[in-house]
Amino acid sequence: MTTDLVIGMAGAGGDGVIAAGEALMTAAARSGYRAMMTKSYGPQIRGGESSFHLRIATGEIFNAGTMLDIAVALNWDDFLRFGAELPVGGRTTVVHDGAEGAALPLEGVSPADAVAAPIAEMARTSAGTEKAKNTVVLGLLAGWLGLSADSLLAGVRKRFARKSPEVLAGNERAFAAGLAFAQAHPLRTDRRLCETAPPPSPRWLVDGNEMCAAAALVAGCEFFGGYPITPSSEIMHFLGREIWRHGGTVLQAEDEIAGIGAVIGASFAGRKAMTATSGPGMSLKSEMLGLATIAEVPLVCVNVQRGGPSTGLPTKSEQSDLFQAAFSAHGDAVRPVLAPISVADTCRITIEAFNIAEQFQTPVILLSDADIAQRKEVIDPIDPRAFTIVDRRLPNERELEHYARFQITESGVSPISYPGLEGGNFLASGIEHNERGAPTASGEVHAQMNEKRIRKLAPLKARRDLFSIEGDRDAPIGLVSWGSVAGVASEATAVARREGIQMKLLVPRLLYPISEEVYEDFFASVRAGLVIEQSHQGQLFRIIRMFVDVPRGLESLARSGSNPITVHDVLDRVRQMVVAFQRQRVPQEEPTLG
Amino acid sequence: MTTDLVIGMAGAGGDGVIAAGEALMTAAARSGYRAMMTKSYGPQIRGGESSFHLRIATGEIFNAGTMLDIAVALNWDDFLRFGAELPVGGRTTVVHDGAEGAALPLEGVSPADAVAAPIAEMARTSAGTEKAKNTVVLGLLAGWLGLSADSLLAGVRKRFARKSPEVLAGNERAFAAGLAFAQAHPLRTDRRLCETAPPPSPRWLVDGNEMCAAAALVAGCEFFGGYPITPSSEIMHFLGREIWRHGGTVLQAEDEIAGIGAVIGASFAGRKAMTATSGPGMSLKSEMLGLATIAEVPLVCVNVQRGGPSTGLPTKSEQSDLFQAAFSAHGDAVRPVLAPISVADTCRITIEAFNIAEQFQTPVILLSDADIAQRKEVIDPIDPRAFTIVDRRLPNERELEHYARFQITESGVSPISYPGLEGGNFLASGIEHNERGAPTASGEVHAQMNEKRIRKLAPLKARRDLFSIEGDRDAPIGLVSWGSVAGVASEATAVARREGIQMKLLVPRLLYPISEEVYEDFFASVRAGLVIEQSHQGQLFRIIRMFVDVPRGLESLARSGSNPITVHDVLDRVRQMVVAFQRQRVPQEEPTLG
Amino acid sequence: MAYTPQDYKSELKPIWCPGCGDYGVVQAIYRALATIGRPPHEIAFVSGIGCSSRIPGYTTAYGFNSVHGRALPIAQGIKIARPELLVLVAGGDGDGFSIGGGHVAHAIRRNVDLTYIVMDNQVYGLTKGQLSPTSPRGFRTVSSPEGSLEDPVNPLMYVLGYGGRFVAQGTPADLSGLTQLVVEGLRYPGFAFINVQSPCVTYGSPDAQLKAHKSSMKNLASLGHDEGNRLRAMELAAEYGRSLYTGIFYRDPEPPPAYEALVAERRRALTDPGASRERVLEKFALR
Amino acid sequence: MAYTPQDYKSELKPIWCPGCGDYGVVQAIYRALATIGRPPHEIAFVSGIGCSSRIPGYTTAYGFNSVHGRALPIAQGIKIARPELLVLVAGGDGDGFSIGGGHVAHAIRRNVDLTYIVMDNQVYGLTKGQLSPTSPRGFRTVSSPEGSLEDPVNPLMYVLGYGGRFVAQGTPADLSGLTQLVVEGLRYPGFAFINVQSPCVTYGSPDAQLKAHKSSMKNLASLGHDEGNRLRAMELAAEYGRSLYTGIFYRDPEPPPAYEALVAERRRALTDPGASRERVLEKFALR
Ligand SMILES: Cc1ncc(C[n+]2csc(CCOP(=O)(O)OP(=O)(O)O)c2C)c(N)n1
Ligand SMILES: Cc1ncc(C[n+]2csc(CCOP(=O)(O)OP(=O)(O)O)c2C)c(N)n1
Ligand code: SF4
Ligand code: SF4
Ligand SMILES: [Mg+2]
Ligand SMILES: [Mg+2]
Repeated sequence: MTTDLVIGMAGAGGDGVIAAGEALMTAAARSGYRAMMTKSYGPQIRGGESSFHLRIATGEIFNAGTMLDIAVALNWDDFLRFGAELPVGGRTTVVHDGAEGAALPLEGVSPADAVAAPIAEMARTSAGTEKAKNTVVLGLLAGWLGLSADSLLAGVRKRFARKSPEVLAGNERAFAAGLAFAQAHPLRTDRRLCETAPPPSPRWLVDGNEMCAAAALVAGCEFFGGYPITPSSEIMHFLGREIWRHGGTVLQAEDEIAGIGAVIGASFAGRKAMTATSGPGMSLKSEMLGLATIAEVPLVCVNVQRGGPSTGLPTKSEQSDLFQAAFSAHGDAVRPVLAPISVADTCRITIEAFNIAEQFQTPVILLSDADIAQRKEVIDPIDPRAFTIVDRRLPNERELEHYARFQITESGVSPISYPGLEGGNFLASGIEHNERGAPTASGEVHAQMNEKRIRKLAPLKARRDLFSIEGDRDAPIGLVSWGSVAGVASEATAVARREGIQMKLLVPRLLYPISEEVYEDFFASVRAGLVIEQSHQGQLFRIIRMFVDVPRGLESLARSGSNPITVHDVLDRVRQMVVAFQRQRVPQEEPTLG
Repeated sequence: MTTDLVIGMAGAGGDGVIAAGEALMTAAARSGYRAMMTKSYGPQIRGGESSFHLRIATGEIFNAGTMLDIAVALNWDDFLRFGAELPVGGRTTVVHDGAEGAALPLEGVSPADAVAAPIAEMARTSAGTEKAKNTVVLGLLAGWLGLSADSLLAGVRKRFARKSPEVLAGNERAFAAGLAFAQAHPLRTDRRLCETAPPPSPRWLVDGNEMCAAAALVAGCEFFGGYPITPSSEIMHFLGREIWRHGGTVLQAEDEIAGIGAVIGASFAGRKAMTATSGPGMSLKSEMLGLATIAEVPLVCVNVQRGGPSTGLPTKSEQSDLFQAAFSAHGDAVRPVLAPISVADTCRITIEAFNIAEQFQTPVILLSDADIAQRKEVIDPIDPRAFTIVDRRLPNERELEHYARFQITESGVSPISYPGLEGGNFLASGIEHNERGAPTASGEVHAQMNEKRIRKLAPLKARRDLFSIEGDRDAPIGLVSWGSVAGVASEATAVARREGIQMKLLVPRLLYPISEEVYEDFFASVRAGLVIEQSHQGQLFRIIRMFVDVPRGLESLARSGSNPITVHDVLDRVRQMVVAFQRQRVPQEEPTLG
Repeated sequence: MAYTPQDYKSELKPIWCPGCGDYGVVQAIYRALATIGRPPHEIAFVSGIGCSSRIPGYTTAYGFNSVHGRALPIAQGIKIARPELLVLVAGGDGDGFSIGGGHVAHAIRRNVDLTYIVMDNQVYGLTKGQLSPTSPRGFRTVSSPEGSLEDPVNPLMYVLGYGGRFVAQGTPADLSGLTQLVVEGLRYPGFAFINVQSPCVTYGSPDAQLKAHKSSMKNLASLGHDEGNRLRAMELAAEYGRSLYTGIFYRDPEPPPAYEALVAERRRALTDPGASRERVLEKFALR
Repeated sequence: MAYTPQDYKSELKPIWCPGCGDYGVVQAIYRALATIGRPPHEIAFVSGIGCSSRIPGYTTAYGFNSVHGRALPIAQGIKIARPELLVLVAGGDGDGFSIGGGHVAHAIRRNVDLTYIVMDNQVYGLTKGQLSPTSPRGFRTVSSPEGSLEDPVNPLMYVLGYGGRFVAQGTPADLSGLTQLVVEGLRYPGFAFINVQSPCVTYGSPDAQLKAHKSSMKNLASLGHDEGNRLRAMELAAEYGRSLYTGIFYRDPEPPPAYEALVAERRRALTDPGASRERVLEKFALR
């Protein structure tokens, strides 16, 4: 029996692989398991290969896992296309279609653990069509994993309810055939999940984009302007269904510039507003982000990161847009950059993004990534009343008497009016301006305004709640990680500590501006460590160095997108560091001669 | 007598202030002086205030100076609008129009040194129009400075040659009137320039934008695509006049995106190509820069920096686009960033930009700034044959047999064909691609290609000729500065060393990628120092820190645009550092107890 | 309360060149706003960048002098967010038909109720005299010392081609006519476009100055043009650059509901009185 | 040497959905190129991003699958730099008339000799089925679950409004007709625009599929349409979305010289045989 299992499956476009994954996940969640699922597709819109990578466990899950415990290949060609995304090893049970022969085109797996199941044949015999292959697999897995057959079957029934009774009956038979096969050919017992208790209230099943969109509504978003782009479009789709009910509007603009332009307009008009895009769209929005910064217009700009540069790898996750998030537009400017680490975290961080935008009258960049955005998670219910919702600081009556929109206040935050408010009219502009909004070319005013616009963000850096720290307070080894990869670092930290290694992990949600204090405190005890992220350049590692004197032993563990960073990779490097310490300690203990 | 003099003058739009400055400069240059002149205008297109700030010296000049030795105010309102751009002090001789009264609306100047000349009246009396005020001032300055009256008068004659004989005669009389007034009211003798010998061959008079455009032609530029924007437009204007003679084309595109788009097209078609813009245009070009990076298309993109963010201060210089130059577009990418430090330097660095673009098949960002672009300098003739011109690496016959456009070579540079070349056809794309250009979503290929695209630039970092070092090799104090401000640092270094302070200065022309080795070598002896730049955030200071462990005592001396950084400011900070050293040294020399 | 033109004149002093056509345009706007009579704080006035785009700064209203070419998207965001506002948009020929040219068609097909005034001077004023998209073929400028090689944009024709429902042209040479056009544009319930031949005295061509306008302009109404005839409007618009027609080329006599009205309707249809933002998340519960 | 369509078929296997209209378009292009007979290495084929924009990858030529909406500027740069090349541009309705919409007018008024093929499927294919600018009003998609609220773009009308000199429409439902249009477009000495109704089988509306085209398409030539009549072309173009006309709407019978010809002329006029690049700097010498 096991508490934690990773399953991967791949097949051709029409094979319903993703549907099978979702069915498994739903059934698991209902029975009280936690689960996380990532999907991956070929470049085709239709008919291309697809796969899922699903982790099911009795306890909390921080990442979708890496090495598969069970690999299901509906056919080898499609399975192999996923390469490192569906990694198999000596401990993987490989399930494949016996029709393709017994040979395994994989290295390092144990043939003894392979199961050549006649999947296509069972589908044909039971349901009369190979389309039922995925249902056969559900039956197989129900049997092997010990997942509730009732629950899975209920899912199958729901899915085919709208089809003909024959199709439904065929799939029921297919499921039964799979189940029977599994019972006849049991796997190693450690492929069977330990039982769990169903949760007190139903858990939630949601992906990062849906969560981001829903959280925006909770935060008070009234306007969304955007342009479709993978892997962010679902945010617009969700809002396009929901926002109207709450008096808001979604505008599909003619391009990303117009999208953020409309958002700037709506926010200028006093509404909380958001746009969402991915890398290429972010590049196009740069100029408008600069405008929002100098005109002090609040807005949230979501970047669901994918592989770059340029069109790059549109369907793969990467964390390589951090440099851009911090530094894209010309001129001296600081725009807060936030990043959630999971689907659940996306809820809080999206709301924070709105709060920070409104409080500080600034564009905020919310850096999600394809992994978080597209992966489904089983999470505990979130109580929206736990969040404070921040609104902008309107001018009071006294301030409206001689209204100065860009008044240099102690906090740097000025009272902000909106069209319709009597006495509050002013000129917003991208040109440097004085306190009342009049254009100026004065170097003195420019310096003051630059200072004000950057100073107003200072309180952000003191927000310790935008960082989480795990592990041993005074550990000599410290990890830093962010975004979807943080879950890997988190698991690695837990494993290493169980091995007796003293270490800790810092996970910033606020990526920029850099909070010198938080990092300095964290690094105080650290002699060696890693900044772990999914990019070629190790961008957070570099940005931290800009502002913080990091420990000499701090290194970067970074890798281009679509090349998974695993718990194992992290542990490897950590263990090397521990060994290096031990070596260093020896000479230190030698008596000093001379 | 003096070897070095700084003159500033301001007046209303129609007053011909700039023309006067150019006349002075030309006359001075002909007589063998060096000179550098910056201009500044009000926001109006016509009729606004304007000013020049001119330094004339017998020896080499590295910056336009700060504090004025002679200040000419045609009227106080306009003069005062320039604030810190025309700084006056205790040693300034203030020349103003007596008609405005004797009182000086300036603090800290010595009234004894002021001259209330009846400038407008002299103009009216001699020439019959106040339009001749600037000619009167030329006469005044010819007398006071000891500049060749013949030469100045020749300039006046040339300027008015096309006007009526009356206008010409009037201006000749105005000049004579000014000259006579000056002779009747001599200034302190240290306002008179020491004589110089005329140069062996005529010196050149040129500004940074003209130089950039001309150097592009020398480098082989065949196509320019751009969109007007202050302060870069003159590059397009110059090429619009000249490039046709050399078989090239200038395209004024519909926007900056189309401008760089056409440049990418022309370069893909095998032509050396360039675009030029300023901040807002740079922001718009981000996406295309990313495309050029991944498609490995050579091009030069000039950014003549002005005050930001957004529209900011369009007519003022700033160095705040360095973060953007290095990090604008999404994804992992390194784009070389070069910056010239003067008009003369713009020649070499522009040619280098083309060479680097072509050699490494990459977009190169040439970061000029409004100061360099718009200031006129008297420079020594440059021999264009001294430059090597680099062309791109075409595929050889063997390579064309199975042509792989993006072949992963040892150097990372692949053979590049162009349409028309038989056997060389390939698919260029912004999508990640394999060696033959086929689109891919493979993480493995992506990692290899990221690595190749960044590795190919490694030789750049070893290019010591893209850095200059002045001063004492092992100095404990080290300055770093770039762009137009480097000239100030350079003069400060010379002055400090004359004071006996051991120090040195590093001036990078290659700003990104950071050459770790060059900085590490330079910093080896450095205990304290300054990175001097014209931005609020001190952007180079931060970028160096990303890659180099800087000395603890390295600080930033940075200031928003249009707030001059002076030799004095630098010396102040340097002297403080020296004092701090002395303090530190005391305890060190105390005997250690215990 | 009645408003006077003076009530819309802001405290900023225009820095246009003496004689610039834009002085007349801003006057026409002051007068038109006084005629309409909305209080200044209920007006949003958006522009891009250019000499002409300085105009919101000279007007008492909620102004937005944004970035080059992006006035229309911003204005649409404002109007959709607060349909009760009067939203004016203005800018130059370059701002509107060169860098901003991609937004015009979409503002029109969306039919957001904006009034868009282009100050068409056939040149780039603010950047000191380069070619603009409406510069005539052969026009010599600092950026085209040998003359331009391309045909000009025809703003009137483009907007008609996009399906524009209110298309007019004016000149400050006929200030009361121009004022009336702005009034009509502001009253039109949908996207209204007014091309203003607003001379650049500094860089514009001599035959595009107010004096020339006075002698060449031909009023469409007095020519008996039928505002409701789109095809005829196109034929007249085709003469852009050759004939200076003033007045309304086309006004759709049956304006459909504007975009923001459709938005409001959709909201009404979909608003679920029980829908609370707090409960949005509950959608994710497994049931 | 004679070329066959096969000579232009690249080694990349298309990954379009089975049945996608773009398969027909690329066939028509192969055939047209074979008819024209230029060797593949003298052809540049530029696109943006979208399902349709994959097409240069499937064609043997110098291909450039660039970024979304920017094919036209890149193509113009290529053609101006090397006028001897045959330059083809292709992409989707979104690529061309939404994000890239701002470039079309300028390519046309410059009249660079390009052939621009838009694969108009009234939807965003690659991003999985959102509204496109040519989607009909009310069209329901993932991004418009309640139907779109705006009028569609009319590509034919826009291009005619921009002064386009060769404007045609085809459908892969009539492959030989489409091939012929591409041939004519490639032969036309100037900017040529071909709108292809290329169905998206996955997200397109059912009445925009090949089968529907076969029954509804009306050939302009057989209707007796006069290609030289621009106003009539506009009237017919106005029916876009209601009638599926195929063939040439408008072909300027007297094409003026293309942009690159004017450029060449200017170069000839200005080239100073003594002008050497090395001596450019000497301009700066004080004389
Ligand atoms: C993105 C960007 N590109 C270029 C500029 C420079 N620029 C400012 S105004 C302008 C054009 C002005 O012409 P027009 O729009 O016709 O207005 P006008 O000044 O003639 O009224 C340009 C190119 C800019 N500010 N921003
Ligand atoms: C700057 C940018 N914005 C958005 C996208 C995402 N995107 C890719 S293709 C596309 C639209 C596809 O529609 P269309 O141009 O009609 O081509 P089709 O796929 O229908 O052939 C979009 C929005 C992108 N790649 N780049
Ligand atoms: S430059 Fe031309 S458009 Fe600009 S203010 Fe002067 S006259 Fe007006
Ligand atoms: S999604 Fe549509 S346009 Fe794209 S390949 Fe499939 S059928 Fe063709
Ligand atoms: Mg203009
Ligand atoms: Mg499409």
